[in-house]
Amino acid sequence: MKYRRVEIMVLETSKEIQDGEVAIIGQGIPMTAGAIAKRSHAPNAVILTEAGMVNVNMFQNLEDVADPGSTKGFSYSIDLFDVFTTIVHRGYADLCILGAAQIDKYGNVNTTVVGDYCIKSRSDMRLPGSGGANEFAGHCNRTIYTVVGGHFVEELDYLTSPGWLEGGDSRKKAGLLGGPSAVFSQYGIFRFEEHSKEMYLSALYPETTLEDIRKIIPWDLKTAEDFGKTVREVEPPTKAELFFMREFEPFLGISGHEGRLLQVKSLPGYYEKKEGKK
Amino acid sequence: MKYRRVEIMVLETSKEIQDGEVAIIGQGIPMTAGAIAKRSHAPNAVILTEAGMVNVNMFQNLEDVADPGSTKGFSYSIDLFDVFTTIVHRGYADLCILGAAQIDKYGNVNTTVVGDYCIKSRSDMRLPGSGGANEFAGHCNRTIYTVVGGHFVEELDYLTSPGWLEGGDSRKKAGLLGGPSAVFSQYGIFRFEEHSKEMYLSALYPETTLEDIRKIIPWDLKTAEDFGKTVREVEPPTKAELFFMREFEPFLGISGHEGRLLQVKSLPGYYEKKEGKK
Amino acid sequence: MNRIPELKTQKSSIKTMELKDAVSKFVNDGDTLALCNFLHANPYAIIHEIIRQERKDLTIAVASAIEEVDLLISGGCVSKILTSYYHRAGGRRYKRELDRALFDEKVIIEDYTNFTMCAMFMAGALGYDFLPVMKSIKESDIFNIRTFKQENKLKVIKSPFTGKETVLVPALNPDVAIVHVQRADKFGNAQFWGSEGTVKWTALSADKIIVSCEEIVDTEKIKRSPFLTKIPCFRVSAVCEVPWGAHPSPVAGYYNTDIMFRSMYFGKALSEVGNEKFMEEWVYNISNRKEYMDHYRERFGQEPLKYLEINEYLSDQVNLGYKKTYWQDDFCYNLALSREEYIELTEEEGELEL
Amino acid sequence: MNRIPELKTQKSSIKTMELKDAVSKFVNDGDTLALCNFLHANPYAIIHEIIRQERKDLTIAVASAIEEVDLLISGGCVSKILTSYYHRAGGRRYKRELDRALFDEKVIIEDYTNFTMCAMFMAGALGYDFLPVMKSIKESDIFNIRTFKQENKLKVIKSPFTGKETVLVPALNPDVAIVHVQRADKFGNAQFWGSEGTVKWTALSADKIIVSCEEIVDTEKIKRSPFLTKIPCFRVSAVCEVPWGAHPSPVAGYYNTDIMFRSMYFGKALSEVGNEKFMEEWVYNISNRKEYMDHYRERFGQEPLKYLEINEYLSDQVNLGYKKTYWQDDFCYNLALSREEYIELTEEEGELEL
Repeated sequence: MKYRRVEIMVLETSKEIQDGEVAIIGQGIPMTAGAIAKRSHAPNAVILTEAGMVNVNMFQNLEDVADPGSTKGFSYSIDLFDVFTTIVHRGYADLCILGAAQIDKYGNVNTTVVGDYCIKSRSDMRLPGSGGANEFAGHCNRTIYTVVGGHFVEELDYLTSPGWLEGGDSRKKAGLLGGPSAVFSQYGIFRFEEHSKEMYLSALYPETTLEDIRKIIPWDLKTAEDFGKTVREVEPPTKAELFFMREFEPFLGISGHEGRLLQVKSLPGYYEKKEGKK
Repeated sequence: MKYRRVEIMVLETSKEIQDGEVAIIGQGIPMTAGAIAKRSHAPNAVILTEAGMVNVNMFQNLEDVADPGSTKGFSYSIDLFDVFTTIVHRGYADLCILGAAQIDKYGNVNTTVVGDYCIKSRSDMRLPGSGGANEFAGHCNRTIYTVVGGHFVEELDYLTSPGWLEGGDSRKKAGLLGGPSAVFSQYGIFRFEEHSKEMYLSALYPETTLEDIRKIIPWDLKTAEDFGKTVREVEPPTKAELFFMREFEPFLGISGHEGRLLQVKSLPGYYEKKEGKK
Repeated sequence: MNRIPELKTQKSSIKTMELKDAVSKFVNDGDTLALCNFLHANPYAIIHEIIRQERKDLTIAVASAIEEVDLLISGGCVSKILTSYYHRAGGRRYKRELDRALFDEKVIIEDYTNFTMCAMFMAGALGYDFLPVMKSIKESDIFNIRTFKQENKLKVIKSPFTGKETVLVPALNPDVAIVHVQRADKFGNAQFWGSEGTVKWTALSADKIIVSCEEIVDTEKIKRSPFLTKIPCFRVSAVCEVPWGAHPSPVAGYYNTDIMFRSMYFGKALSEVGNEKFMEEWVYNISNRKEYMDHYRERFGQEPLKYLEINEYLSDQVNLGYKKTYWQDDFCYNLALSREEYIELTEEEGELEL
Repeated sequence: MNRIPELKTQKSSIKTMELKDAVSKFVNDGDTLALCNFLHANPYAIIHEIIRQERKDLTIAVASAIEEVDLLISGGCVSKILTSYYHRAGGRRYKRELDRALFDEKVIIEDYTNFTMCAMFMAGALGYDFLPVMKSIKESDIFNIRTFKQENKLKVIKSPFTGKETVLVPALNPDVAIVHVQRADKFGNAQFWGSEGTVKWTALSADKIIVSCEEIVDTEKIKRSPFLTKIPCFRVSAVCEVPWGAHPSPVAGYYNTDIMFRSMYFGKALSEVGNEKFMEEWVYNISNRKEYMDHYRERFGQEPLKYLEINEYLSDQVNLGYKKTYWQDDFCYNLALSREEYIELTEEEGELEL
């Protein structure tokens, strides 16, 4: 049976949520991670999205952070303002799980633009922007990143969400709480060294070598072994886990591009008729 | 058939509410005025209280501004903060109807303390305080006062709610909108001169003379005649009006003191047994 | 966009009208137009109508935009955008209207965060000049890089109480806000539930509010669920009954996201030609939402709609309650008096003679 | 009372306990104690328990106080009061505990307005140092006369965006807030309706929250009415089921104000002797709310309670809804694939081997 790297990534991410914790989940991959946690080791975790649905128990992937139909009820309905202030700013959010398009060695993240902010050339590209990420990353106790299709870079094109800034105590000096705690890529898991706050390799996925990792990291990456720990080798998922995830979000088992093509084609008689002739 | 001055006062106060207006009603007398308006000339008026019940249609007097049981539903439930900011501060409150304990010739009002603020002598007396009055008086388009058991004074012991301040354009200079528009006493109705903002007598109740009025006003009161208008003579209430009011708030037909005594005595077998023996 | 709050009121009265008339009456060229819905119940019907009526030079203010702003750009309606999120479906190969318009310098964008957008709307809704916001934005290029808002984008002061550095946003008071909700009464009391997002603060920040809704309901239903009302009647300029008014976005309790339709749009909108075809077919050649849905059914049949159906999950009924009237069978329990005793007392205590 | 927001959490878990234990565990001498309820559902049961447990030197923060603060003064619990309204029943002849305590300099009071009290709680609830407030307070003696808050009562700055004079209140973060609500689940999700008053902002401003409720209900009921939840489970320290916990104040949907009982109290509390008798009979000689209501029935019979009954006025049921699962009869409508086709595709697209 075959599986995709993103599937093991989702499973590993889910383990970051402890039982009873308040966890904010961003668009995409993080939602499935939240759902798995809630149904396995963290049944009392309070999962919420910035659109104000607090304590959701998703029976399938939310289309986006405001999708009202993927949960049978939730226990506290507030608006976006209240999520950020009364929960996050006050320090009641234990963790958030967000996506990153560019991430640097101190866990600072860009989700706004690749290239020049003013889109002066055809290669410059708008990304979605901050959404809720800036404040989540700046004020949650722990920030967890998932990197799918994003890049590890020496220098961000734009700093959307603060991580450990320049490392060391620079974040604390800026008056921000918490900070990035782990980064889940398609090849392995990264954490941050306690004092320098530099990202290091903490775990490797099955069938993956340190060399695979070095190919995607442009700086001289440290590993757990540099700090006297071992690089954990991640166990492959079980069939039951894969089955659950694919029920929850069928997209996970296939690539995003393939999925979108299938969706377009599925509008009966439309895509074929109009576009198929070209 | 006999009636009380306060009853004609309530009826006259109700006429200040125009149809379709947004009217804030304070504790006590103002509530009956609002109810009468809503059932007669202003069916589309939006009556609200600071506790956040917006568009109430009271079938009887509210015990206080937060009494949830005197209306069969209301159309918009918000909290106190939203009432003051999104409605009053933004300029959407056409009028408020409030009570006054001390009021001066420019419609500045005290509802906090009689005598010294620090209650240094037995004659100093705490009143309830501002409640919502300060901001209502400062930011509603029109402020209407009812004075029952309160006093017209040369100088307030404490300025709780701003009226026209020192008169003229002093309120405008302080950056406040609206201002006091009318004062309903047990003897007659007062309004404020357009430019000087000084209170003058606008109307007299039945069986009441200008001399009765002068007895309760410590300054040299002007009347509508000083500005080339006439002092209106208020019509007595109809029997139907009195009947409606007394159904709505039985207290109106009798004095407050008598009413409270009756209430205490009505707890079966209690007041008599314990207190009656003294 | 700050203004001194003025005495103003939109009196309580019947506000129902045709959407066409509402847009014609209340949306002007050059307006700042706020989109209230946050990825849920996006007001597509109103947006299509604004495009058909060819409004120009709009400043769009929205916390999170999906394809609705692309449509407005396609229609030539937009000159500036204030936003914090602008949906991009999947990577470098997906160029759309925003990318083309930015490259051609037809529109200019100012980036915020969802929270700071919401805080600007809220400051406007409360009648304040400014509100404090969370500090993290100061450590980002959202703070550093400014386009048309310049020094009025964000400011930093020291808290006069603690001396702590505090970031402030200015108030935003759009000329007009548009919003789609589940239901409203004819007076405009608008109810919304599901994910609340930014609906309340965005709507209440504006001078005028156009509401479209899935259904107009009796005021009695509103009075039995006052906690669902997000916009009160006296703030609303127009309320328009427009079933399916948010398609292809979801409406809690009414319909689900039309993923297929959105994917189809994303596919077409990659090319200028495809985008034009989409606009022609789904916006310009259509005159109202009923025609739009008729066209949808004709094009795709009933089958795709069946996946948009929502299962029933009814809200719990609680007792809002009301008390007994003071008078019960000619006995006033509040004073413990019979009607006769009461009348006698009023005659004793009365001061004037009728 | 400002503090830098700290990382903290009260994890989601079962929070039910006896009221006696909740007060003993979470209310300390010297605390700032916030009373959340605004003239509606006042938390009398919790207050009586605090008096019985003889807490001292409390600073009471409450937007509008009725007789509950008089009781706390009687109990010797209070040293300072922050408030904006303190109910006085009828004129000069009515002296009560507050009057005696102020005259004897046993308590000190700082006057605000309902709105500025609420804004201080809200600033605290949001994690800000301050919030702007409406300008009218500056033109009053509430601004000019200050007791224990002195220069930290209110401050005036110029808006950095417009230069306009702006009044600010500081944040208020009480040590503990007490609140009575209609219902909650065992995790502490607390629901409140009727007149909302200051419940939400007062509760959320505090470090610890003690909730008493008329009934503990199943979480499924909470999930079917999430818009009624005012305090989420992870903020609550203790939730206690206490029927009649707000008597003699009203609870929307449950019971009406006990006007007679309140009048009786006002009558007795005029004299120190009468007040002591009341405290003895209704607070000290009682050990919990059940005993209190048993005593009430014994004293007055069932008849007075009949006037407290509330008529039914049920909330309207709306569809909160949920969508179809992607997989329907082994067909994935989201991708338009049968399960077999899907499995085949995952084998093609898979990157690693199990």
